[in-house]
Amino acid sequence: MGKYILKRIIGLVVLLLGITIITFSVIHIAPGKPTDLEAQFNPKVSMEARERISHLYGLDKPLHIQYIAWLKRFARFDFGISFMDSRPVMQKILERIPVTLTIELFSIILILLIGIPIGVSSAVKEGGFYDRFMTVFVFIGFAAPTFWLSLILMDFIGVRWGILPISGIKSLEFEKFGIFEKIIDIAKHLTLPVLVSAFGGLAGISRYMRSSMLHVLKQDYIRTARAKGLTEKEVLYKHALKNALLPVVTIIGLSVPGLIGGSVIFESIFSIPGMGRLFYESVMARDYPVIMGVLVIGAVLTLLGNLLADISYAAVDPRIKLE
Amino acid sequence: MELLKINNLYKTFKKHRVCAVDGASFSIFKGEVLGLVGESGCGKSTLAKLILRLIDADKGSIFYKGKDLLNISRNDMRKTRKDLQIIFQDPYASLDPRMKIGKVIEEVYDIHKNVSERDRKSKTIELLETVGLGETYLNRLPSELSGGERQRVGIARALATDPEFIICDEPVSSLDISVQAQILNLLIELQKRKNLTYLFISHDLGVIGSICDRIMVMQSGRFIESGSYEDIFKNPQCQYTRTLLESAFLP
Amino acid sequence: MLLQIKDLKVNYAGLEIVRGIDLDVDKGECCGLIGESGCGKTTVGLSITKLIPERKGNILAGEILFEGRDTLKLTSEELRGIRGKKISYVFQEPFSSLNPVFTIYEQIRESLEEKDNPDARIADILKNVGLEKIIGRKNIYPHELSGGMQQRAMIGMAIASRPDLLVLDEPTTALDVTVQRQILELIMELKNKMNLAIIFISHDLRIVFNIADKIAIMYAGSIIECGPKGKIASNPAHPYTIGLIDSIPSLEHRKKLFNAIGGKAPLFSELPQGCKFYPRCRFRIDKCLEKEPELENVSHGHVSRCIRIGDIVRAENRHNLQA
Amino acid sequence: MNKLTWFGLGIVGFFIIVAIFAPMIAPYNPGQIDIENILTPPSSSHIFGTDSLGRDLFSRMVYGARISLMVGFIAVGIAAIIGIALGAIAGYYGKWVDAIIMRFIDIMLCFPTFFLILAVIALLEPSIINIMVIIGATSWMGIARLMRAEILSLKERDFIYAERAIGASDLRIIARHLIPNAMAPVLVSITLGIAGAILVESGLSFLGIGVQPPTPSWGNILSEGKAVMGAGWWMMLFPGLAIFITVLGYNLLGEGIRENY
Repeated sequence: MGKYILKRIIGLVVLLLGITIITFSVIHIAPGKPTDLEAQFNPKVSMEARERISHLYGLDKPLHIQYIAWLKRFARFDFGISFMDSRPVMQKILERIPVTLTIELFSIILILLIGIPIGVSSAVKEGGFYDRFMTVFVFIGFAAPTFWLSLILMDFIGVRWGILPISGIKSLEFEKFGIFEKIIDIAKHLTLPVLVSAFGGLAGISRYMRSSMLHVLKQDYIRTARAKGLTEKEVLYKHALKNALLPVVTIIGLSVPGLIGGSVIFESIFSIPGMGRLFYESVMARDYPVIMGVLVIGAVLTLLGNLLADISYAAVDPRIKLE
Repeated sequence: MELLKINNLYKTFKKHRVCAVDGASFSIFKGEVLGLVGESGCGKSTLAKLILRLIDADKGSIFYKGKDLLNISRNDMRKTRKDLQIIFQDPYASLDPRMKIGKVIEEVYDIHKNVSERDRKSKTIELLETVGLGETYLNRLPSELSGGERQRVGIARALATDPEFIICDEPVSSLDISVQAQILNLLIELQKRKNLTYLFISHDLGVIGSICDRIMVMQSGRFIESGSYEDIFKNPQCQYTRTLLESAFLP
Repeated sequence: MLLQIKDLKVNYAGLEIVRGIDLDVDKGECCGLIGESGCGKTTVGLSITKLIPERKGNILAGEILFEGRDTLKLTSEELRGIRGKKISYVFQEPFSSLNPVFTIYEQIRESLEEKDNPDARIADILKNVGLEKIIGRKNIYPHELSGGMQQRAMIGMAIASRPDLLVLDEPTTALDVTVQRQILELIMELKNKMNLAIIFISHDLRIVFNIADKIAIMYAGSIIECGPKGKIASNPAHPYTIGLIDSIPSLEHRKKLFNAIGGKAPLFSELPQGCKFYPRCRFRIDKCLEKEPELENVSHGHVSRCIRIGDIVRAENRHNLQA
Repeated sequence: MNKLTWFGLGIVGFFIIVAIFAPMIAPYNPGQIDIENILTPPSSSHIFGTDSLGRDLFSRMVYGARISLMVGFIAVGIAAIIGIALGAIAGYYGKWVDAIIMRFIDIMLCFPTFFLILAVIALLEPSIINIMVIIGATSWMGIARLMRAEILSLKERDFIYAERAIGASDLRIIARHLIPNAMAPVLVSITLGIAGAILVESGLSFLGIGVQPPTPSWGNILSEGKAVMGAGWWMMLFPGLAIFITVLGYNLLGEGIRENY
């Protein structure tokens, strides 16, 4: 087991280095130095800001030296200072991560709780009315753009019927609430974002679960289970389900980048102070340190998601030995 | 006359950490059917691919017409491939599923330019007839053919370069017994008519016994016994060969 | 009579591929069911306890009397009382017939009729099938066993509840020659010890000639010859059987051409009129085309579906097969 | 091909025709401002109504189709070329080449794609060409992995050994036998990729960093719709619906191809 973990960690370090290299090269993607681009494009950023960028990136030195200097700072989680409010970038990001992760966590839970049963029952009742109805629902889930969905929910549920709040995560009189009301208040604010964030994933998981279940139901060991005289329930929900659930674990790991990426959209629409919104604001203001910081942290979160998925897959599937 | 001389051929697959071919040395003589028998995973198919350099050997040498096939350039090797051909076991995997049968044969002529553009079609039809198929198969896809028919296409493709030596790597193992008899008949007739030399690989001692002149018994990468039909079938030396003979249901 | 199949007709993927099968199997009798790929033999085997997947095929007509009761008319509850308890199966691919994510111990325990004190009973079964080495090891998974051992585990599962009938569908085809012999010896040993009736489905005449008491040969969805092994071996009474026997590579017949059957097996969608073997038959006459022949008596207990039984018995240079 | 697939093909075809013949279909010039009827609901003269500058929404939507489909096709074209090439090389040659390419793919897959695209756009001006190149350059990994997996499994099949045995060159084997046989699943992911690219483009334009006004794109029209939420339902309904139906079309078509291969 230890050897496997060690191998994985080495792999992670390589990936992390790769992430930093790509992030660094993204900074230098523009033909000139980021600073020249500034002046010609965005008058808002003053001469003084341009000095700060050159200082931050030591733009005069050769690229690889800049990279190593930047890497050292990155290792100490020092991403420099934000242009907008000159607060340390890391601090700004850390404030925002909990909100995004909570939304993501709840949407993953929602995706699993609803997506898996839909997929399984669609497969079991293959070709029936339920299956066809669910297939149409799934396709709508895939195709509906999250931003359009958010607007519609916002317009109807927020503006017209006023059932749920549609911006921020706390109402104005939040401080006056007791603990219990505070939780209810936050929950009400997060309902729409979680729903929207989960909608696409729900379609994906149920579609995947259905094909995984259909594939398993064609296997020989299902015929053996029936030949043994097991009840249909035992055949489906013991023998088949366990095998069909295996690949779903990896799918959760792989959907983490999509969820984080999606946060940009619904956090901006519902003005939720999360990582996505921070990223959007820093992109609009060309706040490079924050852009790079969030990019790296987003990648690191995905990395952890994948590692979690791999290890849980190995734990669940006996065929994979952690050698 | 000695057609092929193979000496201490080695091949290990890093993935399985097992020695697939562990020092194979033998000769193949012109016009004979040399049998190679052994259970699955003993390295028979690997040896077949090594001899034709379809996969690279770790070390060893294969002499054919005075040249060591392992040390000549890829281009020279491609020219000598005309004389050395192979037929595979699984009729479903040995044909490109998207290619019409006629095209399978014509591609060989296209590669070796041994038949002019004009009469490629007629030559293909003639070849398909020699293996018991016909013109109606030209535009068919492999999925429309039975196992036996697909194996005949595999044989036709091997004959397209007019080779001298053909490796038959378990050519009938995945066919029904009645189809197996048809394909064995075809192979026996072709050998006589075109004076071919076969290296015939199989796990079925009945098939080996009924078609081979000399037989080599292989176990986990090594030859443990070889000799004429009488030596192997009438007085086998090794215990493994005896167990193989007992396990086979020889009538 | 333990099992009587009467005029069984089964539709599979839209085509009638079992076209009226009659087969009797007595207690303790080993009946070989021979046929080349696609002749419908597996479907016959699966029909006995209605294991054919509903969407793929359905049983059109016929009766399957097991101990006097027609299994086709049983409720799913009663059917489960027979599956794995009175009639058990062993399939061709041991690896894919075992559930990869459940231990061997658990899969055998599932097949036990009496659920009390399973450990002793399972140890006993494992001893019976030559798996003493893994007795007591409860966490062994299928992928940790060799092909031969996996098939022994399958056989263990099949005999766990002391069945009366074992349906074996090409149980040794996927195994190496030496392992094949051991498994066949094990099957024979268990047959005698537990007085099992066996239906041995295979495409390989050589194996069945060795172990079966009675042999039925199928072609294009119906039985074309059936009788005691000795009579079929020494006095085959149907051109197809003769062709099969002549196709078996034998040592006295070295380096000579086989007396092989020409042509290829007919597609169920294009079955010819009259005798289905007509297009490939060496002894055919015009009368064969009129209607499909009935099973005629050749001698006591030996029948053949051919109108020229008398004349074809003395086919030239057909070598005899010792029983 | 079942009904759903035909339905998908129908949608895809319809929007391609709309995009090609946009000038003929659009009744007005998409940029023509008309102060008298700002934010008028759908009427006989303006079937989709007008926007906050009085421009005819239907004409802008028709020209928007051209932008969205162009971005979708070219972005996925770029992704397909990179993906197929890298995937085929990694799959066919293996060993260290495969290791490097696969590590590179793993790294690229770590980045939330939308973040990566936003970061790059922040540095370059958001012209349509840049958007297409960026979306293409950050969505090839799926196709590469699929192509690699297909090549790896095909490479071991006997018919590839047979090709070598008859003397076919590496190039002929890759071009004539490996890639064509591997194309089916890749085609599915390309079709779904177009849907994805359209969603990303409209998302960017909606956030104001995609296709810049006055050039019409469904995303930026929807963004204008958000600004007048409550006052102009048609400004929100039509662009969103167009994106939804187009993406649905490509998804259905992609599933259809997957089913019958």
